Amino acid sequence: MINLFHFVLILTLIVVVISVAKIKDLLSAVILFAVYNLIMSLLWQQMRAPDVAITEAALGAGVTTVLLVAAISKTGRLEK
Amino acid sequence: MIDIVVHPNIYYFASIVLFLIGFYILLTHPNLIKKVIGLNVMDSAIFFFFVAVGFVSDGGSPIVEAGSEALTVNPVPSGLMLTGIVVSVSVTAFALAIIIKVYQHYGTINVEEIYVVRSEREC
Amino acid sequence: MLGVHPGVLVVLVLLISAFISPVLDQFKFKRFSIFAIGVSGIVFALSIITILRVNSLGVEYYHFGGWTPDKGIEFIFGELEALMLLLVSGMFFVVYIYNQKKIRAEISKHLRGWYFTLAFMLQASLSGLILTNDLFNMFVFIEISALTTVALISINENRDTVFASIKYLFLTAVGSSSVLFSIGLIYLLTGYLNMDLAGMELIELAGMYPAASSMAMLFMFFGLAMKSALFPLHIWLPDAYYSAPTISTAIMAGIVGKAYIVVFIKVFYKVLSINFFEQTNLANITVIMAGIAIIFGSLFAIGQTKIKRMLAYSSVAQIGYIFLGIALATESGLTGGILHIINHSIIKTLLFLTVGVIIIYTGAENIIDFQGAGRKYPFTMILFSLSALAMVGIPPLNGFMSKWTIAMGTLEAEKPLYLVIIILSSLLNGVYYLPIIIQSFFGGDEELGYNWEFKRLGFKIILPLITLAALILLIGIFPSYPINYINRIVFSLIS
Amino acid sequence: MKFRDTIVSIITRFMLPFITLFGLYLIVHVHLSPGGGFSGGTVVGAGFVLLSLTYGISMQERKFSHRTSTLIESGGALIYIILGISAFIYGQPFLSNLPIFPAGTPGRLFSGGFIALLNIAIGVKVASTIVALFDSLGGEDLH
Repeated sequence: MINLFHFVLILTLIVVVISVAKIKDLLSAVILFAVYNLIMSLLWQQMRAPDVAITEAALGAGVTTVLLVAAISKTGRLEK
Repeated sequence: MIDIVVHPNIYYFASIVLFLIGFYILLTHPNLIKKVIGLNVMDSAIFFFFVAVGFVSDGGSPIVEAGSEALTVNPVPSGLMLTGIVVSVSVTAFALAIIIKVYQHYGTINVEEIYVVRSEREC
Repeated sequence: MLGVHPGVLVVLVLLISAFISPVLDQFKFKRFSIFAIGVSGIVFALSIITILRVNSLGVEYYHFGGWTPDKGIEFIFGELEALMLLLVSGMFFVVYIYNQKKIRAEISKHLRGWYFTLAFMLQASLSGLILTNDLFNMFVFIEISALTTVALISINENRDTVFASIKYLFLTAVGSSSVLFSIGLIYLLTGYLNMDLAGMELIELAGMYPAASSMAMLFMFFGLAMKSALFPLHIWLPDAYYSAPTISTAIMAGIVGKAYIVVFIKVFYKVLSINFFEQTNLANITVIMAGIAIIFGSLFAIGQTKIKRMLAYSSVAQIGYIFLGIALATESGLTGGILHIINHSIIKTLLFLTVGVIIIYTGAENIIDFQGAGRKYPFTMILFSLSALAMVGIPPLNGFMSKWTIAMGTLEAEKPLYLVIIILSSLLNGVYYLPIIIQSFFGGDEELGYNWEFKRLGFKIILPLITLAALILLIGIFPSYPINYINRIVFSLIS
Repeated sequence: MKFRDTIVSIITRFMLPFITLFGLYLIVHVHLSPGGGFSGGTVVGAGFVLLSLTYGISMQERKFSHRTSTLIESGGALIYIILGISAFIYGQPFLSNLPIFPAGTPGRLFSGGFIALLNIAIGVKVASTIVALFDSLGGEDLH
């Protein structure tokens, strides 16, 4: 039997990542990607892997987002 | 709590779907930053796969209290994925650093335009 | 319980020097090239001790942290590993000696400390990659070597290098991801990360779970073929080799790709062997891909106008030879493949080093500029010709021996078509190497003065070139010792 | 330093000690609870990044210069390797736990041998790497 919460989280992940693929504004894509990483980290915490969850929240959602925003601020915001 | 009947392989299925979407982003978007995001989606899908490998549906967190013998999930895959996440972040940081350099040299981060710039210079 | 092993010390010495270099750099240390020669000399000595120890004591295992192999990381010191470790550290040693004042000038001054950090890191990861017997550890070393290789390409920042490095970075990251995915599948099936244990489990499980195990094999094949530039996945290679500084190109062409091929051999002969050779057709498909690589690499090389690009496409063809030998899986084929790893490493390094000398001293990048170079730089061009002839496969040189052994392998596997391909490709090699040699000695302006450049080069650049040329001749004239040694490796791999 | 928001700067001033403390907690309690050198080091490093985002790169330069971060980075890695090598003295393989670090009682802070020491080395390295990464990726334009 699978937990309903896991199922909802997985569905949300897929929806979020599809919208990351479709959105044209890079900054919004990056913010959505941070959301994706946070949901992923929540899912991993629910799957009893707290180590990975903390690391993903700090590195995936935190540092990656900051670095991506830094890169976007230097290169331009709209995907041509 | 509503009981829904879903096959427990949904974790593997979901990780494959996420991997493919990431690969799709990497392949189809000409923008380099979008490609980096696609790469990260692929990587985290693989980490999800590993976590799912170690997951036991009734197990607790692998934090052992003295004397307890409760069922826990397999800690090895999640331990490996710590390294995996760090590696993926360093690849991302490096890729972004090079992308900034690409922008400084070509004035664009769109792969198609970069090819145009390069072919103009060759002629 | 094993305490210290010289092979483990190789990795540790390199890691320590990699982390000391930036500290020395902060304290205005200048003599990095001497430091590098010293460190790689120590490492070379340690690898010689390793191979001697393997010869006398047989296969040894080293368990990090004292954990048992099903839990912890394991290094293996077998004959294949010791031989390849010797190759890698020897090549690095030679390249560092070659790295003299004029050559160093390609890299700007304030980056040299970092350059050696990266090179040590790369060498450490390649040595670890060869020695490790653990799948996840292998992935980590693959990633470290990929990142450091990209950094070595892009150390000189200009339009070509940033483009080449972003291309290589993306492709290599996809390759690493698929390797990791494959490792996940293997762990899911077997519950082990140790190569030996997982391989033994897979022999039974592959029949029960054909879909999962063949997926694992496919992803692993894709990732490692991407890394070692098998033909349709070679697209990163010409740009990278062309734009990188001479030293980086020599390291990449001679060493980096070879370490991935060693990993390929280890994974596909030890872990996924049953899938690769019996349950699926992938071994046959690899043979076909290698055949295409041999022909098309040579054809593309003919069309090039820049000498470094031409050498890069020639590498694509030679990697095809190695994969052909490996995937044939006959005794001669595998022997020839492993021998060709060594031979190609020596020949390609010598080619890039001699071309590097000419490019740096004269600025001649195009093939057309080499007209008359043989009269102006006779010593360098004689060495270039020697290595080019070895690459074509002229009998007394080492390239001939490995091509001959692979050709015997095609007959053993009853695939005579590939014998034709090997002969045809040797002719094509001749088509692009021989004109350069002939033009350089007999073509071009007659007025060029006779200019013996021995004194200009200096002893430290000449020594590595002479050593590599001597190796080409030695292996070519006395092939029986290396072939006997490799035969023992092949025997243990195939049985 | 073009623009300073009062709310952001005050909140940063208030939050910074807690962020750093949480990072240090994650590093030191590695053998007892989730966390470890990588994640804890990242949290500490993120604290410094926050500092330079709010108060400008010059502030961060004063507390944590590029030279310092290089030295700390290499030092952390070297400490890790030296701790691993020191097992050779006892004839044990690389990274074996030494007899001088007793296992202790499970659940207490001083247990688990030298795992905590290794993770402190990693944490220090990761924290300074994060700061160096942010600097070299051009953090100075962001604040």
